[in-house]
Amino acid sequence: MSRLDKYLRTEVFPSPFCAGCGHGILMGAILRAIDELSASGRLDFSKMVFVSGIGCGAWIPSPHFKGDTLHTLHGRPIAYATGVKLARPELKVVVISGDGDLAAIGGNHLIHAARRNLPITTICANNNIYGMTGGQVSPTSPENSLTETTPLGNKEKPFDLCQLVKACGGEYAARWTVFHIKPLIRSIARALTIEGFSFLDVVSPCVTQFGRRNDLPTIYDFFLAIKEKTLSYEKAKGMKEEEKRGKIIIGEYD
Amino acid sequence: MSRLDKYLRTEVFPSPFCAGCGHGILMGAILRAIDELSASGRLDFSKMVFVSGIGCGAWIPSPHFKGDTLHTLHGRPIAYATGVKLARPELKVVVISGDGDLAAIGGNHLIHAARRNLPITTICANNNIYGMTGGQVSPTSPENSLTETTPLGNKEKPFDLCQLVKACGGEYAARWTVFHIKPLIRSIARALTIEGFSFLDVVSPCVTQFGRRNDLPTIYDFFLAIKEKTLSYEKAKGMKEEEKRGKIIIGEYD
Amino acid sequence: MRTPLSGFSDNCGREMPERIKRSILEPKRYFLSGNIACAEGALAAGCRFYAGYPITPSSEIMEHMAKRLPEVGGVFIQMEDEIGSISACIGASWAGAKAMTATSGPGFSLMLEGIGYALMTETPCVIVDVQRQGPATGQATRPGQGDIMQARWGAHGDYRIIALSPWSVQEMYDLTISAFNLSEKYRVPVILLSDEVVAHLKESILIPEEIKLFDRKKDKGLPPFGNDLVPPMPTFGEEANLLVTGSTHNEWGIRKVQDPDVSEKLVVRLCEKIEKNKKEIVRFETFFTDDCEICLISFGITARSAAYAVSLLRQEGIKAGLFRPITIWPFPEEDLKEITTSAKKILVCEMNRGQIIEEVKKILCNKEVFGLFKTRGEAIYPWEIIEKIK
Amino acid sequence: MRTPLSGFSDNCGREMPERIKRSILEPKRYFLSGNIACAEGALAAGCRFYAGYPITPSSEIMEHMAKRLPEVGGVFIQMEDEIGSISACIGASWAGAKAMTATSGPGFSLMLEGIGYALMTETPCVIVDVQRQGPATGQATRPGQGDIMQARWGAHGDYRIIALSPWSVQEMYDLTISAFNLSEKYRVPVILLSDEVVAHLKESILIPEEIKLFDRKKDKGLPPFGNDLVPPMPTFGEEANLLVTGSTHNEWGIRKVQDPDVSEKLVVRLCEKIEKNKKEIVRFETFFTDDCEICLISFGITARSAAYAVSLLRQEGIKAGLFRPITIWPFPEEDLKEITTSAKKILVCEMNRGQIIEEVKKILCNKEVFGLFKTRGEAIYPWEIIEKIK
Amino acid sequence: MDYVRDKEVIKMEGFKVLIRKEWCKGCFLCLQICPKKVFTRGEGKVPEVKDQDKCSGCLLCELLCPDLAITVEGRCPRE
Amino acid sequence: MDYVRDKEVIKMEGFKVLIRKEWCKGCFLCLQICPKKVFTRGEGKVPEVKDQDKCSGCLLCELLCPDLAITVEGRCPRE
Amino acid sequence: MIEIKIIGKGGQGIVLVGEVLAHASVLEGSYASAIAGYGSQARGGEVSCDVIIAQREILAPFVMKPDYLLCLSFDTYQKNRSLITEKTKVFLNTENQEEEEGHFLIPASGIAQKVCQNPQVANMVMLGAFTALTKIVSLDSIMVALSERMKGKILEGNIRALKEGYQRMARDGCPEARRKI
Amino acid sequence: MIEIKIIGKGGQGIVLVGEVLAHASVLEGSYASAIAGYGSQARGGEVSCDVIIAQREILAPFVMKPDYLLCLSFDTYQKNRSLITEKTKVFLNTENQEEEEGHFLIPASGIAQKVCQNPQVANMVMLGAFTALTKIVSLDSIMVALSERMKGKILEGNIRALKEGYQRMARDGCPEARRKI
Ligand SMILES: Cc1ncc(C[n+]2csc(CCOP(=O)(O)OP(=O)(O)O)c2C)c(N)n1
Ligand SMILES: Cc1ncc(C[n+]2csc(CCOP(=O)(O)OP(=O)(O)O)c2C)c(N)n1
Ligand code: SF4
Ligand code: SF4
Ligand code: SF4
Ligand code: SF4
Ligand code: SF4
Ligand code: SF4
Ligand SMILES: [Mg+2]
Ligand SMILES: [Mg+2]
Repeated sequence: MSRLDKYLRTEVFPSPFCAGCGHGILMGAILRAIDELSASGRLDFSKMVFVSGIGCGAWIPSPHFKGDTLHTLHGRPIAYATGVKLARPELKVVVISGDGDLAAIGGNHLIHAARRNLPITTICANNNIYGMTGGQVSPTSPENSLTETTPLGNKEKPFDLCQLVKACGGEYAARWTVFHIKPLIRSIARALTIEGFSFLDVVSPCVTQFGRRNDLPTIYDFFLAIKEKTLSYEKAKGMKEEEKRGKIIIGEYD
Repeated sequence: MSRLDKYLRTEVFPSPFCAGCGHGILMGAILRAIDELSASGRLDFSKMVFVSGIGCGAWIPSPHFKGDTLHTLHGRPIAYATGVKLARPELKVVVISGDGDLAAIGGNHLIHAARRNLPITTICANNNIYGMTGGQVSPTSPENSLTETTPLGNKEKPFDLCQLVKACGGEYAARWTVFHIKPLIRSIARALTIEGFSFLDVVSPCVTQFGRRNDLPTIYDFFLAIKEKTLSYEKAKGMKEEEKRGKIIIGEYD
Repeated sequence: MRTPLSGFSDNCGREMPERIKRSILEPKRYFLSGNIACAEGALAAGCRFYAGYPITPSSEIMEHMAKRLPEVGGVFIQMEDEIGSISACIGASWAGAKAMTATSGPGFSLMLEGIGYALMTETPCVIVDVQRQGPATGQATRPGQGDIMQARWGAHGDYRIIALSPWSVQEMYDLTISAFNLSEKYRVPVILLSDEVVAHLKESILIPEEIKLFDRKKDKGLPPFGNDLVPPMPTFGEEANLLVTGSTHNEWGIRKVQDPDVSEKLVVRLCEKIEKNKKEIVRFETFFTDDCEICLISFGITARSAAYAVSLLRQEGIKAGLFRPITIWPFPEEDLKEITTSAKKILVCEMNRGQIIEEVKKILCNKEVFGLFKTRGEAIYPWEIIEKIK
Repeated sequence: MRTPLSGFSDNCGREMPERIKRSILEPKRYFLSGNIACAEGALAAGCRFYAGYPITPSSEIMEHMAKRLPEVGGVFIQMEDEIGSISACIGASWAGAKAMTATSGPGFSLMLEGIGYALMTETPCVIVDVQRQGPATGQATRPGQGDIMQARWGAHGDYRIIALSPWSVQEMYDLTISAFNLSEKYRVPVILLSDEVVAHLKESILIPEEIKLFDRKKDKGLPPFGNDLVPPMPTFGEEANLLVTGSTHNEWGIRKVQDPDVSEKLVVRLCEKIEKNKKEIVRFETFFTDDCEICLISFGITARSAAYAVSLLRQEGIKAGLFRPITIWPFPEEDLKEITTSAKKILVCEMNRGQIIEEVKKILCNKEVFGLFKTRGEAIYPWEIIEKIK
Repeated sequence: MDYVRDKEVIKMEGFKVLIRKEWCKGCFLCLQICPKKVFTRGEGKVPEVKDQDKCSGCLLCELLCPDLAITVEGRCPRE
Repeated sequence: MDYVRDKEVIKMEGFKVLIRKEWCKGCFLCLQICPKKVFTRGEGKVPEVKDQDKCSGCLLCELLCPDLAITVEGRCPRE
Repeated sequence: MIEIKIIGKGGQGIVLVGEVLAHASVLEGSYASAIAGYGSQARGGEVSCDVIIAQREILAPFVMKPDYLLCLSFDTYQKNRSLITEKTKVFLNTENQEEEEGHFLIPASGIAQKVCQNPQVANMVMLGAFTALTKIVSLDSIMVALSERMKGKILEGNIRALKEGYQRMARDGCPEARRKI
Repeated sequence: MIEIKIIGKGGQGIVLVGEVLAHASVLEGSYASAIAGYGSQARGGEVSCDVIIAQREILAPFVMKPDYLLCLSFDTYQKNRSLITEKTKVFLNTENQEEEEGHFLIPASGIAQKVCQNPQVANMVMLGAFTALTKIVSLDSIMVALSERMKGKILEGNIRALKEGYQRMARDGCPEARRKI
């Protein structure tokens, strides 16, 4: 029925995500970008491999995508993807996983893949928290946010993952929220056609674990809040650290 | 006899380093910076802990420094240092280890310590190779350099570790070669007095494993070659990627 | 420390008391989950440093520590991964803190190199492994007892370790305290091998008025890595000029990686400090073993099903008994041999495909040893044991 | 494949031949080190992917692969660590390549979670552990045999694994090929448990004209994770819509983490595919065991000292024999039992503090089993064995 | 399908908004964000299409539905 | 000691350059970099101090010796 | 020793009932254990809670032969009939189910919906009714246990439902119950 | 089976001698093994190489009772006298040591220094002399084995020293040798 059914194992739906989980929106965005590229013959879904780690975000491709999926260990999808890509360079390898997976335990593989400019696309389903394990702080949790392991608010600064990837030499890095759906799809499509390492940091609301603790109980609350929090990369360039604090910088990094 | 004897376990000398190893120069530079700060009462050697990983660089403090040293596992010194520092914040914790240790296997701890702006000083004894294990490529090996695992020349791009640390939010990052001995000592002393995460990337020749394979058989050959290769951070700022390629950018990053 | 179950004879009195301390929690009966009891036990034992990484089914320990440690002046940090967590704990231990981390199978696998380092450097610390069903990611929310042998053999090289197996919420509290005491006493990482059932089970638990604590000897001037079986362990920042290394080292911590004698001496001592103190360390519990014809051997939550099964079998006149190792490592070898003299059959019940049975077969090789294994991600229930026996 | 030592009866013929391939190296006698022979064996077996991280005493394997793989159209990558290395190998294996990594104790400890994943996902790959003296960093350049039990039990959860122990340069070549064959045949990671001595020893080695190779079945359309004991394994990019996961899964790879039946079925099958094929897998060698009164049990380099000791003891009229497991895991249990019927005493020689002896005690519990252990970072020499016996 | 290049879309009448109820989890984002107020809360746990005629074919609901439960038919493909 | 603030150094005569021979590994960097050519290769495997009088007290040899084997005495401390 | 099993579907607050019950009896000096069980489907799957209350330490915390079976949903009740033995007293959340011999039919969902305007609190109505009918623990203890788990409006709503269930049974007896305790 | 042990100090090329010797005998159809041993001190410590040459597969590659003991340094020789049995033939790199009954005193360092102008190649002089005196392998095989390990100038220098050692002994016999083979 849906336009995306051809890419889906429809039998496993509805997805296991909570009602209003942003990861579902991202799932759609990824498939739409693929659909668009396929339509113009720039991509062949059957020659794609989707690699993910452990976490809610890692469930986006596995088992939902009706293609080759490799659901690996927590933190390791990029390392597995490295093996897949090097052994079969003709395959398009896409890593889809959470912020905890890619930036906490998996941070080393991320920076090394970026340094090598490994020709894979990595999509971080970034909900600023550990969703699956019950809402602990992640390295992208905003300062002062409440989580299960920061009962008094997060005192650490979050990563700017796009900046990190660029600093390592990654070819392409961009950030969008799932609500910036059209630029997001466009950006994913661009990332998928890049020759080197391409990275997308996609802010994706976790209503259950992040929202519940931070006064954002529904996806619509995020929708309203995030609009105010975003700042375009171009604008942010000229701004001071202080001004950018707590803001979500969206756009393609250079 | 030497001015530094009070900081040394003189009984373990001569050091196990090869003749002409840059790590020995760095060892002296670190102790001189400490000596200078101690002289002015800004540091107390007996309240310092030196943490290192595995590698030739990791041997700089252990067992040579007559103080508390924690010679840990390969790649992990920063994580151990995190525990030491948090448990006893009054101690000055200094990590000294190699490029392979800190940037290859230990890369994740490095970026997370920088992100947390953990108040420790990390000194990377960067010889652009795995010295101890016999000359394999490291994530800081220059492009095209010959190593035991890149018999046709290194095809990967090296990290700019200072840029990486800054991109993560580390407070202070600077690079020098061991031949820039005076600014190096000054910079180490500065790093040791910084409140947040301070990082020094110190280019230190490995004559045996890097030099032998890359036409730099003695430390003096490095001395001559490095002088030409360095570029000040200020100058580099305005330059294009192409121009900076293969250059060693020295100075304090901002 | 625990209220002994009636009908049980246990040897829990073997603890080495040193310092009597008042409990942190008001002494009374509580209704807590195993994970919370474990965290409270750690606090009571003097744990003031926790570094960890979330993983089901252990996360509540960490979350409780995140809340409670700042309240008692301790330090909590969520590290970037489990390798970082065990590393930070070892660092904190040398800085003088009693340190703990908790995890489950996948994280435990990642910690093994670090645990080996703690063994080699004789660093006290407590690692809780709340076992879930493996291998790999397996059934993340469901119980298993598949890391028993891993706790003994998981790190490379030779060593002996201490691992305790709690079977109740009360023991999650009590044995966490014991784990710290044993760790401090023998300068060895101690593993609390729990499982998802005991961790999430909620039960009545008695917080006692006082608990017995043991703190490491900190004497300076003596070699910190020899000559005593368990040498003293000074702390960083106190002018002991400590040399701590995971390389083969002499009694002062100087690396000696080419010297066969130094290596032999060190590795042998690391093993002997546990082996020679085995009698002091080993704990177990027996239940109707005096005259038993069939002796069950089980531990953790499975042992409770076994105990219940035994009590029901006895009602039917079947002479069943239960031997429950509390220290899984070192395994109470001699005691088992002695206690099972009357038994003809031995049934080992465990939530895995046969791990402790390997140990039992070695010890009781002349008896008929058989196993009840289950890797369904469910506890072994009393009726399953009864069925197996009948 | 190997020239049997005269006086030895061995059961090496049990290999499952499938494809006969000409050697890559010109067939003749060479003088090589064990590490180089291992790398060449891998190439001969069809290995076309190597991901690794340097560590003494295994690095030469990696260095040789770095040089040779590009020559034969393969891929070499030095990863950021050992976790990355095993991960990349597993990824490459699903992309259709025969993949290998080599390491030593510390790296092996780090790989355990990944090895567990390979077990759970039934991914063929070969892991070489060139053992050095542990624990921890230990004596990095000196030999040990301390990772024997780790290879069996090191990852969390339940599984069965295959581990081979080469005792010569020739076997570093031959058994590397066997490791790939077994790995492909049973869809299981296979561990080559070498040691520093065999790795760095240089010896004459015969590269044969032809070798026998086994390649995984790649059939599409059948469930890749059931119902056969060893299901077929299609490759990425070939429209098999593969679902590979380390979570508990059904025969199509669909995650089923709450279903006890699925879990039981999967874990049992993972164990049974090794257990039920044990006869096919197990390999060992005997030396004067027919009438021996004292039977030595040893493996790897230590077994060579033992064999020599036996030959000298025989000259003195002492009825000694040697049983050498070539597959350490699964351990040749039944064969050992059979072969040692005449022996009264059993001496287990190993470069550790007693690991395989645990297995032997279980199997031969009615015999007098004693051990010669050494953790000096030196090989056990023939004269030490002779001395122990006398 | 071209999901993003809005300008190329040929405006049509009569869009059909379909909800796959078995997939919908009732987050009500569609209802909250539809610029044309096409959805209503309905009786059950999932929204209902009320004013289909008002639909402008902006696709927002389809693109943002976290459960891939909405299809807007009649939206003109690019080619 | 102030190793780096050159300007504050009070120029002195009669520096004494000492090599701790047991620590020196004979890399000869000192010899190669000494601006005043104070060192000579000598007979053995380690350099020797030839023209001590020429020494300017620049400390380069001491600071760069990879084996902490050189001490230049007479260099005036800051305080 | 009293064995109680509470069963129902995900989202019905099964585990809460069990834990509060066990906790309340601990407050009254008993030993008690509560252990949750989750069925195969994550979504809307079966949830159960085994509660054991005893005067000495509890061996296995698993309910083998329940003395009391509380069923929050009829579906799960039907799937779990095998649990029922002669001694089992069944409390069924239902209004218009066919009569079952010897069962207590508690209109918990109905009361929650109609009286409390909140279908979510049917579990509390059930718990209240169970407390009133069995008197295993006092309502006060239940309320203390409950108040350690929630606060504010939510607590109030739960207590209201609890009392509603309790008082109905205490006052009217259980009209739907076919058997007295 | 011939057991040969070569001993000396780090940097003297002990292992090279052993490996070349073993390799050469493999080239001639024998079985051979060579295994390096390093003593306690990394720097200037003792180095040894055990070589076994046989006509069938070699059991233990460790030299127990050497048939030949090649000593590149007098120090290590003195420390390792216990290795010498009645059957052991000792080749000692020395010129002016006191005479030892039954030893071959080869002035390898002297020849390396004086004739080859390179003290580094004393090991090759020794190997050449050993080859000439024992004829266990041919000089040609030694040269082939050597040429697989090095090339260019270094190879030339080594071969020169090898030949020098070989020819001296082949031509003059071993003047310092107190015993003929
Ligand atoms: C080695 C290991 N450590 C910890 C875990 C537990 N774990 C599972 S998912 C997860 C975090 C998930 O967070 P994220 O990657 O941000 O994904 P999300 O669920 O938020 O989408 C953790 C810590 C694990 N499975 N393996
Ligand atoms: C887990 C682990 N992997 C690998 C090694 C082997 N190892 C020891 S030192 C080293 C690299 C050293 O390189 P670097 O850190 O750059 O120090 P250097 O010797 O160059 O100063 C490696 C790979 C180890 N000890 N532990
Ligand atoms: S827990 Fe958060 S991330 Fe996970 S499915 Fe629910 S809303 Fe999504
Ligand atoms: S190998 Fe390189 S880094 Fe190591 S001591 Fe020698 S020169 Fe220094
Ligand atoms: S957005 Fe999708 S899941 Fe949410 S209510 Fe609308 S149709 Fe249902
Ligand atoms: S397409 Fe746009 S207007 Fe039509 S229902 Fe969806 S959101 Fe509303
Ligand atoms: S620089 Fe130092 S080590 Fe090098 S030759 Fe001079 S004194 Fe010796
Ligand atoms: S101090 Fe300067 S001038 Fe004097 S010897 Fe050293 S390098 Fe030469
Ligand atoms: Mg997340
Ligand atoms: Mg290095």
